[in-house]
Amino acid sequence: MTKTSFSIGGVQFPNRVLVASGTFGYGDECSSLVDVNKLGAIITKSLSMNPREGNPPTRIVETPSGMLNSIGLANIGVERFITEKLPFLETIQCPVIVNIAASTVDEYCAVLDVLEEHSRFDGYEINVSCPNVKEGGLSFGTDRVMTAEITRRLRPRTKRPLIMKLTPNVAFISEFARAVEAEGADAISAVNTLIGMAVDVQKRKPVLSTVTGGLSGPAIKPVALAKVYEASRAVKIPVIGIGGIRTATDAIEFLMVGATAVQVGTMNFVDPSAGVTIAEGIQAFCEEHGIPDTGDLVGSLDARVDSSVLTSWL
Amino acid sequence: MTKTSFSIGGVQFPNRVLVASGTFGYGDECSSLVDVNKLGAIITKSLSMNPREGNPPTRIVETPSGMLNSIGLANIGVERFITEKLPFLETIQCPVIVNIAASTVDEYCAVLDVLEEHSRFDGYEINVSCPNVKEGGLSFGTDRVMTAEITRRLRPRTKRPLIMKLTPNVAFISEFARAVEAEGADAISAVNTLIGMAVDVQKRKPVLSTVTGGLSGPAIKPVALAKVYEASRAVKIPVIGIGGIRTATDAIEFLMVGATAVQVGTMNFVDPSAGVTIAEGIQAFCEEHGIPDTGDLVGSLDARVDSSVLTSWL
Amino acid sequence: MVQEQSQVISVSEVARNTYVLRFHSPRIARSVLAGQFVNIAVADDCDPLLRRPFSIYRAHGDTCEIIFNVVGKGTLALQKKSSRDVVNVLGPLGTPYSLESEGFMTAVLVGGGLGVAPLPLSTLILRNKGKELVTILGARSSEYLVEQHLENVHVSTDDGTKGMKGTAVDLLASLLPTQRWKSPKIFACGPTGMLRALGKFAVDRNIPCEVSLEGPMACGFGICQGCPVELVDGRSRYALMCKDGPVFDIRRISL
Amino acid sequence: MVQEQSQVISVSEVARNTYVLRFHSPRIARSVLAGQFVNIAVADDCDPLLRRPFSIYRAHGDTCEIIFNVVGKGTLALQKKSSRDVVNVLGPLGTPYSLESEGFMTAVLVGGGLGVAPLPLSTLILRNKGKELVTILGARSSEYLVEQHLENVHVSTDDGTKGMKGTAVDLLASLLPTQRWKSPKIFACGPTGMLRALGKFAVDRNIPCEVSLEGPMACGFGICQGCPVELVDGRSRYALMCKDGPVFDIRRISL
Ligand SMILES: Cc1cc2nc3c(=O)[nH]c(=O)nc-3n(C[C@H](O)[C@H](O)[C@H](O)COP(=O)(O)OP(=O)(O)OC[C@H]3O[C@@H](n4cnc5c(N)ncnc54)[C@H](O)[C@@H]3O)c2cc1C
Ligand SMILES: Cc1cc2nc3c(=O)[nH]c(=O)nc-3n(C[C@H](O)[C@H](O)[C@H](O)COP(=O)(O)OP(=O)(O)OC[C@H]3O[C@@H](n4cnc5c(N)ncnc54)[C@H](O)[C@@H]3O)c2cc1C
Ligand SMILES: Cc1cc2nc3c(=O)[nH]c(=O)nc-3n(C[C@H](O)[C@H](O)[C@H](O)COP(=O)(O)O)c2cc1C
Ligand SMILES: Cc1cc2nc3c(=O)[nH]c(=O)nc-3n(C[C@H](O)[C@H](O)[C@H](O)COP(=O)(O)O)c2cc1C
Ligand code: FES
Ligand code: FES
Repeated sequence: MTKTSFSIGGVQFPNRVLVASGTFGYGDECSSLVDVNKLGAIITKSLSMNPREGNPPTRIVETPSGMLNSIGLANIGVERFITEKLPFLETIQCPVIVNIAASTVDEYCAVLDVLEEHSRFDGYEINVSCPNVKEGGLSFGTDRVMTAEITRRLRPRTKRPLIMKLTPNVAFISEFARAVEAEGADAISAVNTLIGMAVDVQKRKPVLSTVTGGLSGPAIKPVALAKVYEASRAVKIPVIGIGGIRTATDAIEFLMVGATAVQVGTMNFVDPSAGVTIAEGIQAFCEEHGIPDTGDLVGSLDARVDSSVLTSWL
Repeated sequence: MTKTSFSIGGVQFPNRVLVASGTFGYGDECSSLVDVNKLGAIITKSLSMNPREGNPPTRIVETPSGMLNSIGLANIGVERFITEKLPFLETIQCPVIVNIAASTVDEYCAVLDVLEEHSRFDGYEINVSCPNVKEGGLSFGTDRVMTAEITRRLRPRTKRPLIMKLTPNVAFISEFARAVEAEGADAISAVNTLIGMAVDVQKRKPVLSTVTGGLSGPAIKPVALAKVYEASRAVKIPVIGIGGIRTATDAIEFLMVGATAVQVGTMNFVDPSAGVTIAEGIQAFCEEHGIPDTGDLVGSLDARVDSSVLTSWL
Repeated sequence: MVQEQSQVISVSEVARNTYVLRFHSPRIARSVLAGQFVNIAVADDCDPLLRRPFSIYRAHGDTCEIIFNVVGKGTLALQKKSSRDVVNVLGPLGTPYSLESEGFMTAVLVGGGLGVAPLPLSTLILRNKGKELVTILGARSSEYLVEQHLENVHVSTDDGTKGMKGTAVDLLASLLPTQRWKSPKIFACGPTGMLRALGKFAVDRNIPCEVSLEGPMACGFGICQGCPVELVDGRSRYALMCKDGPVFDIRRISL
Repeated sequence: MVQEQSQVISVSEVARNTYVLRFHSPRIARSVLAGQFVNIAVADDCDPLLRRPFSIYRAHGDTCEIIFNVVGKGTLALQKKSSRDVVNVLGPLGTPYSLESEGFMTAVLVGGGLGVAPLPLSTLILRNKGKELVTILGARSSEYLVEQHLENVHVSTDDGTKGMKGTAVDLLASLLPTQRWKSPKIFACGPTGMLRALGKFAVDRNIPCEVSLEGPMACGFGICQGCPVELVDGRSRYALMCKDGPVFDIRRISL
């Protein structure tokens, strides 16, 4: 029997396949279709202090092997989350990571403080791909100083695992990984969506009401894999790999390049039980190859690092 | 009859669909399959001073709706290009842009100087996604100062159009666009490939010999479109849109967000006549919509810019 | 809501560019309500990636039917299916028409184009309930009309090749004064433009009206937040088309 | 090299998981040489994106045949084609076997697994040239063997279910001493491991040997530079598998 569990910051996870924020609701919506207790963890939709209505339609558009979204972080706010969703979450066994979004550093802190009062939550994932209202709306996540600052401010407020979720929309994600590690983050999630766009040529308009949106799905897997490889070689804390994971093989690719665990996002929309199927597939791969612990896959890639294209010609 | 021609830096192009560097050889290889004179221009494979053998196998791998490559800029070098390829290029009518790659700023200049001696070439596209050997192999293209420096050094050496080809692997491509505009570039090509990776889980090795490679094809179209939108709003010089263009509709999307012309890359491998088909498709779209000049499409997007996701929530 | 690996039984052309796909899906067939939809995985690979939503056209015994036009790559893939294929179906999804309500005696079913899709299932239920039934169909031209499994059908076509020349709303407007419908309620499905016109017509005359909407969806069951429908008032600014809809009371929404 | 929209004629299973796809492609059928290949667009959409290369198995009149195993999504898509479909075919591509050379009298055709693919076309040409012919096939087990359209066939299987138990190279090694082949030359196709073993065998015994290689390709006709084959000496370090190959003299390359 393969060992599938692992821990981050003292919290034990039953397996290495988590469901990504914004792609599994608050955990209750899919419970009739999938046994959520077979997931490594549920990561909730990003929560802000107050409820957010989200962006006007159109919010999603399909692209080749992917999709763009501009949900606008529609969420019920942390208070309603506690009253409406916590009761369900109390009935399940799998770990729950709450994802936090905010438009000021103070708001990140305030949301976390509310959540700290409840023992059910196993950790926090911080979505830094949010507009920093004090800086004219530029994303926190593309600014290394701000990303570090959020980590620094949150760190002393909780003993639970603090997972910083990085954006891929930067030249060198390793710089951001090092910055949050230095401020005491327990782990890194990588990556959030890539900025992308689609046009309706008949209407001569952007398809999304917000012009640009976030690209996710299998299309981005190669990019995400390269970012996770880069990030995990830069830091000692665990990196959770995200981006386009559709099959167990995809997930194993992420583990091999250095991810301690993975998250399944967009594929939940296509198959709400994708996460469970992938967790089982990783286990089957290990059994087939005589690997006693899924952790043995982590960082097991045999790569001559010096020949990376970062120092080569395309 | 729709007007399809346009000009950049005084050079006239018969239509707005060019074939991208590295995806159409030196122009002669496809001439039995496609009437190259129906293309807006041929952009050659990147040429360096000396011939380059390229990277060891494996150099390519397919990904969902895309491919990764790590060719290593295999090319015959500028001298053999002149002796072996110029004779064919003299026999065709369509404009020829020579793409230049180098590992030092001096090498860029040297290659351009050789090409300047020949009247057949209509302009230069500069591939800055090359390792800067003086800086330990970091790509010129992710360093704004180096990108500007290459432009500054090349500008006085030629009166022909100087087109700087930018990499998408940066946080804000607009900064790079402004930098090369300030140094006198005639145009910008955007984008080159996204850094990506693939793993062979059975062998536990990267598929590509260089670990990471460049992602291209329809998968990247949304990202490329967003980058072209960002770049073309930042500068006054023309931007040539590249990335995942497969159909005339894709090309029109790029024109609408602000591209003056487009390049077709990966799709040449699937259909060597893709460029011609797309050029004809753009013309048909214009005729159908009563648009007298394909140039009327350029930047014709009706977008409320302030609501871009750059200042919103994903 | 269940996910079923459904054996395709047949794909048949029932009108111009209009196909009925019949599949074996016992759990969905037995629980589906009129106006609900299924979300179907059309490809094995990554393109097209997302499922495609279709109203349930008919359900009998263990089988379901959808009706569709080929408009893009997903519907093209469905049209190419044969009895050798299996499709993964998620459903039944969404909020149905409130056909069970006591608040009306005559159901006026209005279908524009493929908006006919949810009407046969509605007809079956309404007939069992003993309601009066009027069906009003609009189509581009006669060759696109699908009139099967309906009752008391009135037809309009844009080009006048069959029935009244005009839209379904025009036809409704011309019928209304001549007919003696006892406490009517409209149940409609069709393109947004038609629903907008119909909604205005119904609200102006104070006729209750439920419409089934269409629009882009990623998940189809409420987890992606990708399908907002603007509400005219109420606590929230948006409802979700897939979960709170696709059927809405016309007075609740802004089209 | 031409690009043809080719009508599929049939797809038939000829051995376990082994299919022959026959298509109408007059210009390719008339010009193809043994060892050349075609590059076939398998999907309409973007996944799989690239064409798939296949050796020409047979060509007669206006039709061509390829033979393939279903190993992934591209070959699965091909297996599902029927006579209702059209596929876009680019070919003939690559450098063929030099069957026309005067430098040998006996052609020893060696096919490992689906390496049998280029052999029937080779057989036809060699027969017309009046060469002696020996064919040596290796397969995992008897059910995977494809022996049609060949001459003087000797068989080996990994599991011994037919012919000699062992590999095609083992079989060749056991046959060589017992047969009196006049100035033989080997023409082989098969998995890289087999070709490596065969190459060593041939070079050790000074028997000329040409092998047809397989590997990832993007374009298939020399513009992407994606298919390097390492050369043992010569001016360049690499040749292109698609253009300079897929057939190489075993002494030129390092496998
Ligand atoms: C709740 C619901 C029920 C539906 N029921 C039916 C039905 O019973 N029969 C039927 O034929 N169709 C129905 N549709 C629409 C159907 O889902 C789309 O036609 C289908 O998804 C198109 O897929 P495609 O891949 O063929 O087209 P694509 O390649 O995705 O798109 C082709 C064209 O269709 C448009 N389009 C795509 N999706 C939609 C959509 N959801 N709504 C409107 N336009 C769209 C695109 O903008 C594009 O112009 C329903 C949609 C919803 C949301
Ligand atoms: C010149 C040439 C001639 C060929 N002739 C034939 C032929 O006659 N009959 C035949 O069955 N196959 C032939 N092949 C191999 C054939 O092209 C591949 O089997 C096919 O591309 C696999 O596509 P897929 O989408 O089904 O598999 P994928 O989903 O792409 O891959 C499935 C598995 O096959 C492996 N694979 C993919 N492509 C290749 C390749 N080109 N070579 C080796 N392994 C590969 C992958 O690594 C993976 O493990 C030939 C290849 C070349 C280069
Ligand atoms: C519709 C949608 C909504 C998302 N919402 C959030 C969110 O609220 N917070 C967050 O951190 N990430 C969000 N994401 C990003 C995903 O968690 C994930 O990082 C990204 O989609 C890449 O993974 P994937 O390719 O597997 O989807 C969202 C993604 C999608 C597609
Ligand atoms: C196999 C391959 C080789 C390439 N070689 C070059 C090159 O030599 N120089 C260059 O500037 N870009 C090169 N590119 C990048 C393309 O010109 C183009 O910018 C990129 O592929 C994105 O466009 P696409 O998605 O249409 O392919 C290459 C791309 C591919 C796929
Ligand atoms: S389609 Fe996902 S919430 Fe409605
Ligand atoms: S496959 Fe493109 S050069 Fe050989």
